[in-house]
Amino acid sequence: MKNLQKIEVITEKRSIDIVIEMIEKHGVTGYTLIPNVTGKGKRGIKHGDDLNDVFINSMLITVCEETVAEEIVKEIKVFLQDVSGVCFVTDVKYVLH
Amino acid sequence: MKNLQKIEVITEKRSIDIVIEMIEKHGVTGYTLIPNVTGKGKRGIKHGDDLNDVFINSMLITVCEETVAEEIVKEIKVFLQDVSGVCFVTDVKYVLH
Amino acid sequence: MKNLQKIEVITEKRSIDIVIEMIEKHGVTGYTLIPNVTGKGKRGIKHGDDLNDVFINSMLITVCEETVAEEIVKEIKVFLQDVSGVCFVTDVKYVLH
Amino acid sequence: MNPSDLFLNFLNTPVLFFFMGMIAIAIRSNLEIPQPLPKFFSLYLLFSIGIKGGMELSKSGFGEGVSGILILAVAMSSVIPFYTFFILRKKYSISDAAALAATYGSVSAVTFITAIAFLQSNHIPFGGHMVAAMALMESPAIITAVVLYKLYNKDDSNKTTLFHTIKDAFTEGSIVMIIGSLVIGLIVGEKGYESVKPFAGDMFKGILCLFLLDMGIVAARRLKDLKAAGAFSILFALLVPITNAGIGILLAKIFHMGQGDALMFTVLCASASYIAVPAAMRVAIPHSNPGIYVPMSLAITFPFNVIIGIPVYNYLVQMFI
Amino acid sequence: MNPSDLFLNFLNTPVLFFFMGMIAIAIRSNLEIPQPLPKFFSLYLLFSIGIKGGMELSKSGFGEGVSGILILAVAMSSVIPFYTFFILRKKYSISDAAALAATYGSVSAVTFITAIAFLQSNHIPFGGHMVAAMALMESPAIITAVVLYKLYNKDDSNKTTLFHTIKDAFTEGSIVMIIGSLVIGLIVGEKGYESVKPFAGDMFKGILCLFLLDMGIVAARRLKDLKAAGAFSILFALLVPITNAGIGILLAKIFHMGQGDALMFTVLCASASYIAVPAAMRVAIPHSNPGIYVPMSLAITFPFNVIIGIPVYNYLVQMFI
Amino acid sequence: MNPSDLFLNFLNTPVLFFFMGMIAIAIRSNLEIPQPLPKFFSLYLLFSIGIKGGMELSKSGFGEGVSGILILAVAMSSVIPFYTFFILRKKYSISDAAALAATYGSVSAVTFITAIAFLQSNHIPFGGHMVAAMALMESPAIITAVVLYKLYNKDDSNKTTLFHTIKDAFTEGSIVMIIGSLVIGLIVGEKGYESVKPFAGDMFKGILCLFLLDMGIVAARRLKDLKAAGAFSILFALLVPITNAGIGILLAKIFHMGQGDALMFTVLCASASYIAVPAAMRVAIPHSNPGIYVPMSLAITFPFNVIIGIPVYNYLVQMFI
Ligand SMILES: Nc1ncnc2c1ncn2[C@@H]1O[C@H](COP(=O)(O)O)[C@@H](O)[C@H]1O
Ligand SMILES: Nc1ncnc2c1ncn2[C@@H]1O[C@H](COP(=O)(O)O)[C@@H](O)[C@H]1O
Ligand SMILES: Nc1ncnc2c1ncn2[C@@H]1O[C@H](COP(=O)(O)O)[C@@H](O)[C@H]1O
Ligand code: NA
Ligand code: NA
Ligand code: NA
Repeated sequence: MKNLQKIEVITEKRSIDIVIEMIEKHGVTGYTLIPNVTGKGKRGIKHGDDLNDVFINSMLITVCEETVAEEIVKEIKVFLQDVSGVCFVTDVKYVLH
Repeated sequence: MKNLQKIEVITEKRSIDIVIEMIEKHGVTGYTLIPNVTGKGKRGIKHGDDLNDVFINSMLITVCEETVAEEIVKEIKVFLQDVSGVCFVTDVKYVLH
Repeated sequence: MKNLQKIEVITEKRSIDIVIEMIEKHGVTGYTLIPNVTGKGKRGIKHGDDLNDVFINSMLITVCEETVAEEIVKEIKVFLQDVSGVCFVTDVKYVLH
Repeated sequence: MNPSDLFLNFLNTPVLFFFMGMIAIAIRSNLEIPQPLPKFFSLYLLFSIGIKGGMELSKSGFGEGVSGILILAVAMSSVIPFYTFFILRKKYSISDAAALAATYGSVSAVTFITAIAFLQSNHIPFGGHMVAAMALMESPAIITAVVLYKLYNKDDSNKTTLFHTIKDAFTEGSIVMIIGSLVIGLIVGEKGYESVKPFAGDMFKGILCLFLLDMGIVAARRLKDLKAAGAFSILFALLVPITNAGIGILLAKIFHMGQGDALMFTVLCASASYIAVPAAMRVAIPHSNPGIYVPMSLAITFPFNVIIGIPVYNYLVQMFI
Repeated sequence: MNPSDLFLNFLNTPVLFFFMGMIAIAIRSNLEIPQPLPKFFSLYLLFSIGIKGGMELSKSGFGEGVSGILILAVAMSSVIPFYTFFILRKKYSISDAAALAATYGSVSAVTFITAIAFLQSNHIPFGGHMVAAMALMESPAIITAVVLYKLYNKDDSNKTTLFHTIKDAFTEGSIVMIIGSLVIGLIVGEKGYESVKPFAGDMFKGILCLFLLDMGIVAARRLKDLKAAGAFSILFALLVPITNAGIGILLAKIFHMGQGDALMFTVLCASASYIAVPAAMRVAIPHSNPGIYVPMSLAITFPFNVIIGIPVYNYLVQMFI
Repeated sequence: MNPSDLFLNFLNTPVLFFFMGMIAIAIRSNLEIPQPLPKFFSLYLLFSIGIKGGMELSKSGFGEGVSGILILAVAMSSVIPFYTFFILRKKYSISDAAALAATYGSVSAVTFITAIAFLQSNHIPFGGHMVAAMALMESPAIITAVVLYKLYNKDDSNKTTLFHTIKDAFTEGSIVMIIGSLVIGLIVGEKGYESVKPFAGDMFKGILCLFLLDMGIVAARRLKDLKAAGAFSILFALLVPITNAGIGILLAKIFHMGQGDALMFTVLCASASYIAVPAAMRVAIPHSNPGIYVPMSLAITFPFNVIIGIPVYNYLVQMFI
């Protein structure tokens, strides 16, 4: 079985579509989205209690092969220079689909 | 300490109860459920904007011992042949409960 | 790169603020919160269908260095002796922020 | 009624909000009614028409005409899937053909509710039993379709029994909501209804506006998914409701329905399901593809009926009945 | 009032929706009012009775009778936990006995609100001060129970002080909502109330229907959790409210309350808390088990009071007062 | 109008609920209106004022005065950012100064809606075109601020074009909601409005109460975030609205507006945005810090306008116009 990686990206809800486009461009076949998460980071607290979606995050989870993951991560790195968010990569033992 | 595994199952919201039954049958003592997640996979996009719960997923997280996890995973494999969804297994360093 | 750990804490929604205080005390720079998750554990099912927030959990995710993680985990251990909840620690390969 | 009235009827307030939702998607606005409010609104609308219909039934009673209409309703929902299934088999797999047959045999509560608002605006009365007719028409099509599927798909490994499908169809939340409210309306009658009317009755049209705004948004989004569908699907999604509406008007004439009842019956025949059927198909015919039948009913048939269908059907009903 | 009226009162519209919710669970329907709407409805109902009660108080003023009733209310909530605690000690641990004592000494806002709808249907007036009585009765029982617990459980390692518990009880969202709305109703009076009445007043009974529908669903689900409870728990959950209702009627007679006030007071005495108390117990008596006291109050006492209790208590009030 | 009336106006029902929300946070209560209901309420309020404004425009028509007011509105929103930007440059970075300039040039729909409720209570009429004025004032300030930012920040690496910003500003959900409802109100006129009035009109003030309760909670929470802000920020957040209100009253006098229109115009000038602007700034000026401009507008300017501003501006309007 190929080496699999789980990428988790947390970013502002209004920017999550950019992340989705990014991973899809690399041929990722699937992802899961937790639409509303709150949090805290360098840019202060996201209460999630606003009337628009500025103070709320979304969390994207995608599992893909290591080679693809590496390319995606490169792009997300650039993306996160401008946009609020964070990205974790973990090893996955195996995946059923 | 015993070898612990984290199983994450994402499937259509209306089928998540079957997964819960499945893991409980194997004597799993606990789980956590994120009731509403959206996503994309082989069966297209789950927008989560429908009036019924057909286009929305739930995500189940459970941590259990490796031996139990293996048995559960076998069953989920069969389950996922018919039903939309995906399942990841990762190693967990340790657990407090 | 330093050794990074992902700590996931699931506890009753009304107590999650105590966990947040705990990790912030140790200088953790960020966290993500899934405000409403349901689940089952030693203390029965949390349906999430109550009129107050007694039967619902929140899930906190934070990634930090191993040394800090160890200290946090010690405190959470004490906390979980009294309060409903569970805590998982996993290795993270890398983090972009 | 003259043709200019026909045109005016496109300008119905709730339908204009449906348009507005479609335009919002067209201009890529982020406007949306946040969930679970649209879900709640759909429950509210069922509650509203259920309790009102029950109250009216408690006044009018179940006359002979009533049971005739109810039987006709069940018959139409059972029969439509037959003829559509054999047309559909030409282009689709057995599973998809069966699912589409169920879709077009069953009914759309939202189209029905929009037609109620339309009749109210035009001050045309209709019987409370039409609400019962709607509730009764949701399931027979599903059952017929599953029977057809099981007949034609001999090597079906799916272990869901027909009984299971029937049970599911009757315990679906929306069905329980409408039947429950109808029964309660019947029990409490006009006096009981009065006390809940400011909420259950007077809010109806305003909430329908916001609900249709959301439906416009959802339908427009699904329209984008439909690109791949091809001409056959689109033609089917337009011609079948028109055909069924024609049959509906004919039957209404033969069975001497009143004008209000006739329109409601026609709308039920013409409408296609996108709530009850996908829920049932997932379990009963899991290999059917909701990416085909939901966009057809939700993004083509539903807007067609709501915008053009209802006023045109009404024009025809006014002329012939 | 004769026995046939008693029967008719079971057919109150909101209570029928409560039944409908229970039936939905019994037939395994997936019907539910999606969260957070039920949470919101409960806030709305508190807002509605609070502002109306305040407005009525601004007209009637705080007469002598009013302060008498308020003192009586606080006294009942403080005293009930004593006698129940000693009965409960026979079967339960100190923590669970104390939590149950708090549960039955405190009150259920939803039962109270259902009784308001009941009085409205029967055109029986009651005073705005009864809303204040309800708000005042939530906390004393909690305080008594915590005191009892601390007395009997010498080696309690829990560091939550009694002061903390009292503070918590008064800052609980539902208490702030009702007291805040009551005060605002008092300030703005009848003129201010008029402008919000279409929402705050006229929607009351309709929203109560949907809220009780959801409560029926929740209560029926909890009923399943109750299997393990045993006969003692069930008997307790039925006999204690009946006893407390009896005491309530007696006191109402002695203190010359009007019929409306008497029923509201009786209902408060008979009802058991399942919102304020579990929230307080988590912190004050963390070793108590919500799996015991919530199902008892929510799945037995609450349905009993709403379905049978209110009409029967009212029958007795009509006979004796 | 005499000064005692001025005082009475602080006791407006919806504003008292705003207070109640702030008090709830002060006493550390867990009271809150659960999301997404506050989001929905804000959409409802825009829908409500939009459709009503459109209906009134359909009666009054677009007279000469109307286009004058609309042009004035756009001009004010475009000009305010200039003078504020140069004051703000003294203390803030270019990005934050530009974002704050947009904030104070743009408008707050909620303040506007609270002023509508205020006028209704005082039976002062105003024109439906003021709703259009509000919709038109949201975006020009954003565009001016972005232009200023691009002029002064030569090495801006941000590739978002001005066109993109303008498009975004006009497809923002709240703008589409208000303009869409306004247009529908215009089309359906008084007759169409009647049928939705029980929901779209009569619920307005009651829902505003619960919405302002939530806004009070949110504003009080943000107040805590503001500790670090310093005297300059706080003074700015108080003096700029007062100055803009003064200019507003002056212009209203010069252009012979009616008293109702004059107050609405003044409130628009004085109010600061915390919904449209943060949404736009994220993309257009991503280095600006919402932790600065949101608390200033939401926790200082908004409460100031709602509690003190509106009655005082009205007092001045009554005196001078
Ligand atoms: N160390 C962390 N662990 C988990 N989530 C984080 C962490 N740092 C930041 N986040 C999430 O990323 C979001 C944006 O971070 P930032 O851009 O640093 O404000 C925060 O609101 C959190 O939800
Ligand atoms: N590679 C993946 N990573 C994360 N989630 C996935 C992945 N593939 C599928 N999913 C999730 O599983 C759901 C069902 O997948 P499918 O049955 O393939 O449509 C999707 O809607 C996603 O939420
Ligand atoms: N093994 C487990 N895996 C995942 N989540 C768990 C597990 N055990 C407990 N939980 C979560 O922790 C919450 C509290 O657990 P407890 O205090 O044991 O009732 C549960 O409601 C679950 O959400
Ligand atoms: Na049909
Ligand atoms: Na009691
Ligand atoms: Na302004």
